[in-house]
Amino acid sequence: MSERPVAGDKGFEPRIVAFFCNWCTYTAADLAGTARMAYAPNVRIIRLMCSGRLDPQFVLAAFRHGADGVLIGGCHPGDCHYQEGNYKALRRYLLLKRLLREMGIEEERLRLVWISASEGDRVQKVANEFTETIRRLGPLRLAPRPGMIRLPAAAQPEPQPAAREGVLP
Amino acid sequence: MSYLYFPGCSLKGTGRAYEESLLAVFRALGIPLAELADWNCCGATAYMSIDERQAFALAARNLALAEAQGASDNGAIQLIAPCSACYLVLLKAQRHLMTDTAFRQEMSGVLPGNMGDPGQIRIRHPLDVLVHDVGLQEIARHVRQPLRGLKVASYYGCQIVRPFALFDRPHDPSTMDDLVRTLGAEPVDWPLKTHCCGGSLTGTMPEVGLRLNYLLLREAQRRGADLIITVCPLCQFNLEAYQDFIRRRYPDLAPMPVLFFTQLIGMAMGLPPRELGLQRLLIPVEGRMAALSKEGAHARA
Amino acid sequence: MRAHEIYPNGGPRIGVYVCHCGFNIAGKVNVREVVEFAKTLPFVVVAREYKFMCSDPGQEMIREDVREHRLDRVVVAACSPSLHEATFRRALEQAGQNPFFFQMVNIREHVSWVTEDPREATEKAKALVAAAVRRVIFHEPLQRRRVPVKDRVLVVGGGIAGIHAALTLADAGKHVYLVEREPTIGGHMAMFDKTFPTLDCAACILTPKMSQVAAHPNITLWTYSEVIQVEGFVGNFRVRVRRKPRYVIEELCVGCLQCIDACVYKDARFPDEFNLGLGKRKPIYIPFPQATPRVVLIDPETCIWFKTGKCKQTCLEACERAAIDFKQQERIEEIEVGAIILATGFKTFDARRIPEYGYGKYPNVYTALEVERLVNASGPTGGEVRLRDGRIPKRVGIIHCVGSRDERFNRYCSRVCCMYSLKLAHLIKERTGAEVYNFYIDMRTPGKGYEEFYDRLLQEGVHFIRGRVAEVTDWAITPDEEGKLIIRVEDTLVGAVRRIPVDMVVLAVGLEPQPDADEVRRMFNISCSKEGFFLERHPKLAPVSTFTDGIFLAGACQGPKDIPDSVAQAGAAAAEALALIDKGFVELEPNTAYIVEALCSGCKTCIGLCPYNAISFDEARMIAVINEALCKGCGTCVAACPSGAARQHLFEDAQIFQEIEGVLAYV
Amino acid sequence: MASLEPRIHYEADLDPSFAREIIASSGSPSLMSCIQCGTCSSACPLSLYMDYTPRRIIAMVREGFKKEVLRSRTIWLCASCYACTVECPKQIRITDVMYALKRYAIREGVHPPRFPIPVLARLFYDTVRRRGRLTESWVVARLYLQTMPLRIPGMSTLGWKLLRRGRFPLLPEGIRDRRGLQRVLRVVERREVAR
Repeated sequence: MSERPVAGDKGFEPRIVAFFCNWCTYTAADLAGTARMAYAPNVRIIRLMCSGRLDPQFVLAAFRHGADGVLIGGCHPGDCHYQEGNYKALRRYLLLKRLLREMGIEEERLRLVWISASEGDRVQKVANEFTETIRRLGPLRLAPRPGMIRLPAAAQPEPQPAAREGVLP
Repeated sequence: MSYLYFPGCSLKGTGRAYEESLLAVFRALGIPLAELADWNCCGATAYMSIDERQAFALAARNLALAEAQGASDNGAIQLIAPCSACYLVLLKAQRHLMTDTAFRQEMSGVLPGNMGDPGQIRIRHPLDVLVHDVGLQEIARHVRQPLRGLKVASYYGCQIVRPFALFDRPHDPSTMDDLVRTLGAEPVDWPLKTHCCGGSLTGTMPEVGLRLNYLLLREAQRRGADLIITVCPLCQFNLEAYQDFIRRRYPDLAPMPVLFFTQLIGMAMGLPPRELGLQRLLIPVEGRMAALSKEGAHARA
Repeated sequence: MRAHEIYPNGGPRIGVYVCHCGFNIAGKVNVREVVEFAKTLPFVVVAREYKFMCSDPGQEMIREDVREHRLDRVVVAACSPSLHEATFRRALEQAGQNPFFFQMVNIREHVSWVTEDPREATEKAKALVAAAVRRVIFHEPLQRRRVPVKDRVLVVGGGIAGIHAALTLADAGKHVYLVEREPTIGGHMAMFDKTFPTLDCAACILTPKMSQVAAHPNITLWTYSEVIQVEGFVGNFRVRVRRKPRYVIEELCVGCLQCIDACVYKDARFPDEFNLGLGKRKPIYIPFPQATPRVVLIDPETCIWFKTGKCKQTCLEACERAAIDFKQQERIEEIEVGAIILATGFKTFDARRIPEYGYGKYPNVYTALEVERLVNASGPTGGEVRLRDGRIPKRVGIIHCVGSRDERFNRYCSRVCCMYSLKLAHLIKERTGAEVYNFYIDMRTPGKGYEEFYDRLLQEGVHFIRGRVAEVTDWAITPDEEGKLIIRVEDTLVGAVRRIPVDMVVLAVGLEPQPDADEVRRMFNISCSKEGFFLERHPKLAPVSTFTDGIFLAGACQGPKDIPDSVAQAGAAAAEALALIDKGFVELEPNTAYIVEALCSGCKTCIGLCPYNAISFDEARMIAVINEALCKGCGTCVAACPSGAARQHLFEDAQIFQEIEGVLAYV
Repeated sequence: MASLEPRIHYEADLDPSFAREIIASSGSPSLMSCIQCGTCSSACPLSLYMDYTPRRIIAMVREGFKKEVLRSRTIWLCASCYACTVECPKQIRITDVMYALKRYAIREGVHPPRFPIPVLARLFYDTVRRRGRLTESWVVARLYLQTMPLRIPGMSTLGWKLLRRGRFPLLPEGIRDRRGLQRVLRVVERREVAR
């Protein structure tokens, strides 16, 4: 049983958008409901017919509009209702992770999970864990504006004083 | 591969023969064993009944020492614990350290060395090491005097197969039977392999403990065992030392030698009896062995 | 100023309806607050709450508002769309609106039932309503697709459930293909002697149905056959069936069994599968006398001809109809059906997994299924309960819940074991006069006449000891235990630990999914529940449907079931299949993908992605073309299209973007 | 006729928080899912000698029969062989529950007087705390002196035999870094008090 994360005295409350496949994870979330498995209310579920419908733009749009984390739920490998849409989702997910890294967004903010229709308890567990992860990461802040150069620490003989993290003219 | 060795208190006392035979067998097989420096009591059963967290702390100190001492060796640190109680408590404490992060942090400040990853230590029972690391084939290669005709009842007791059944089945374990066959002897099939000997109850509540041990010994006897081998100093002590007392209550019991499994291996390897601590047995085994070899000679003639 | 006031004529007119669902939603979510919030959302003309939106008055409320307020968009916040989306779409249709100007918000399963704090629940509900309102603005009128339905049905599995479903459909005039893996139909029921609680003879009630199947003009019976491939969708499944060679031509064999007598093996010497190895058979055999079809088969594993290539082939000479064919090959049949009923049954728990009970170690420990064969008049002992050494047991222990109600094996109760244990206790006592002990955790006898049967057994003097057995051992302590099996158990009602010596132990093994249930469910594109049985669409309201339209469940493949329940469910599955194919067509969700031709750059990215080959390339116009009849609506091509030319009805990018913004705009 | 009064259980005497405490201390929340099947009792090699079988102890803990449970012989007879734990169909860690009950009883001091098992535990605990290791011969000698002085003559032959075979060393064992060990134990102790 995963415990529901406790809100840090009404401090930061993560906003999480979840894209769930109609046939597995969405149904599992229904099952979690039927079984009254409470989980963090931060997760807002959007239904797709297949995780393969997940356009990478959806993820970027979610971050742009203020999501702190994005969850994708698809069928277990081999179980896709449409044969292999979940593999396509996996490919896009891996690409998106690299993209997010480039954009200065922690890649833990995006997570792909395989949850079958019978795994209501896993929806609960994943929702709680993911909310905790995002809570630890804090609100999404996009990377500092260009102009700052952070010199690689390893290349320097000794720790650099803050002043040397120079602003270019 | 080299191993660290955690003797535990009993192997320095009532179970001295266990230590002697274990070291002798490993030496003869050419496997180095280094005793864990300044080890302390594992925190076993009795301690656990007073204060579980302190018991875990005791075990944690041993794990920290092992990590410090074994750090030079590449790969996982292998820590051999021959006493079943030590083996179990060390495993239990290790799981506790791995799951309770608060406890781990608390410990890491005060323990010797720095407690890195407690999970990297592999706590092993010598039976597991001998059968699975060394291998029965290698042991067979060292057998000089096969124990032909000897019927051996293997007794596992409880704590090496329960609750963590890491190297054998908890209900019907078989590693020792395989080993017995390797040594040329014949394993006795009996249903009490893992029935408890009562632990310290034999001392504290004799009427209970003696009956438990009587039932074990009687069943081994009825199934034709010449001797019993054990993996635990407490089981060995209970089964062997109290036989006079048991016989006073249950006269149908004949003397039954109870050996450590390492003593039996040593005998088959032809190691000198003194090195195996055979002189420390209260019920000598030499008589049986002599009778056997006579029978064997007879059969050959 | 509200958004719809800015566009007095042009903007959409949205109605929002929030359901209390009794206390299910209203007990957690402040419905009034959600309604008030909805009223502030753009283009919302009317927002209301009601106790049960799905009820007639609730639907009427929507219909009236559509007419009165000229609503052209409706949002209902209630339960999961899988339950009532269709209901509300129909309501819209009845009010003269296009049913797809509708969006459902799941504030029960996804909010009130899974959120502890009422405040947080209310806020989450508001966010989801906001998202749906924004989404529904971008909805478009759509037409459902109508697809004709093949009026034939495939039934997989020829146990009592499959037999009953097949006969029901065949009697209704539909053609049925009944495919069974074993050489005969009948399943587990054919192995039983008597059935509880009436004690009527299993063969007497089953074999007439088996021969009806064989004789029915509307049933094509393929035994010794397996489904190997399933394609298509509701109404139009294409199925491939492998028919294994039995080395006997089914159409020629009349079941005279002279070939068996003639076999070069004079004695039956190979373990007989039907009798679970308790009896013997020859390499050429028939599983049991009433096997259906009554056709022999040859087991190549044991037949000398197959093993050595040298045999006098006396069977061949004995057959007057030349039905034996050593060169027979497997055949693949292809069929097209409109609906499929899965009735693949169960297997019993492997008692070896609990070594404490000594199955496989002590010869006098039996599984219940083996004892079914022992008490069966046509079984290996002719119905006499004899131990392997020929003795008749004087004391028998029946251990319940073997492999059931146990976190280490199966958590669930197997439902039938209490009752079949009672039956076996009765039969054993009747045949041998033995003292019979039942060891149970809880007696579960809910069913017509079941409790009365339990009472009968109590009256007969069968012992009932409440306690789960820890061990069966041959370790004798007292002289009366010598040579016996000793059952160690706590008699929990007396509060004493007992050692009960017996001659025979019967393990009441539980019911488990078939070992290949996972492969089967993949082939049919359905789901399994946690414990591995096939998952029904809804545990109460759609118990024989699956998440794949057109595929239905019957019998124990869906969960442990006794015979009455299996038959009832088979009837229900047959009715569902009949309702589907009798109509002649199905209406499909219009969620297909399409191409906006002006935007397509002809890059062909989408073409390889489609799992159904629904996309082709128009070389003349240099654009992709989607065949909507083949499209199943997964949207994979839409997500991949770099120019945004591929789109999906009901899941348009614009709609989903609005939904994203909606859930985030309000938190 | 003996008074019937002690046989009557008053609901008010029960401790409704007992189960919670034992679950926390044993780390076995599955205790609540016990279905009273009795596998633990029949797997237990010692249940024959117990006043309450392990199954009944679980039921009593769950219902708050604190006094009866802590005074029972059962918890002291548990030899920690884990047979119940591995066979429990609900995976209740019964052995750990028994440990938790022993600790509770020792803390509350409610075990039977001169009962050797808790005395042994205490001796064991004190010796290890002080010296870091246990010398069996010393602990056994003190145990008999404290709880079973009348049995000493009967045991002397065995003691002598063991002594002669070098299995009963007279020199007590100990570790070098006793300070360090005590530091470790004190940290845990402080935490306990802080709780």
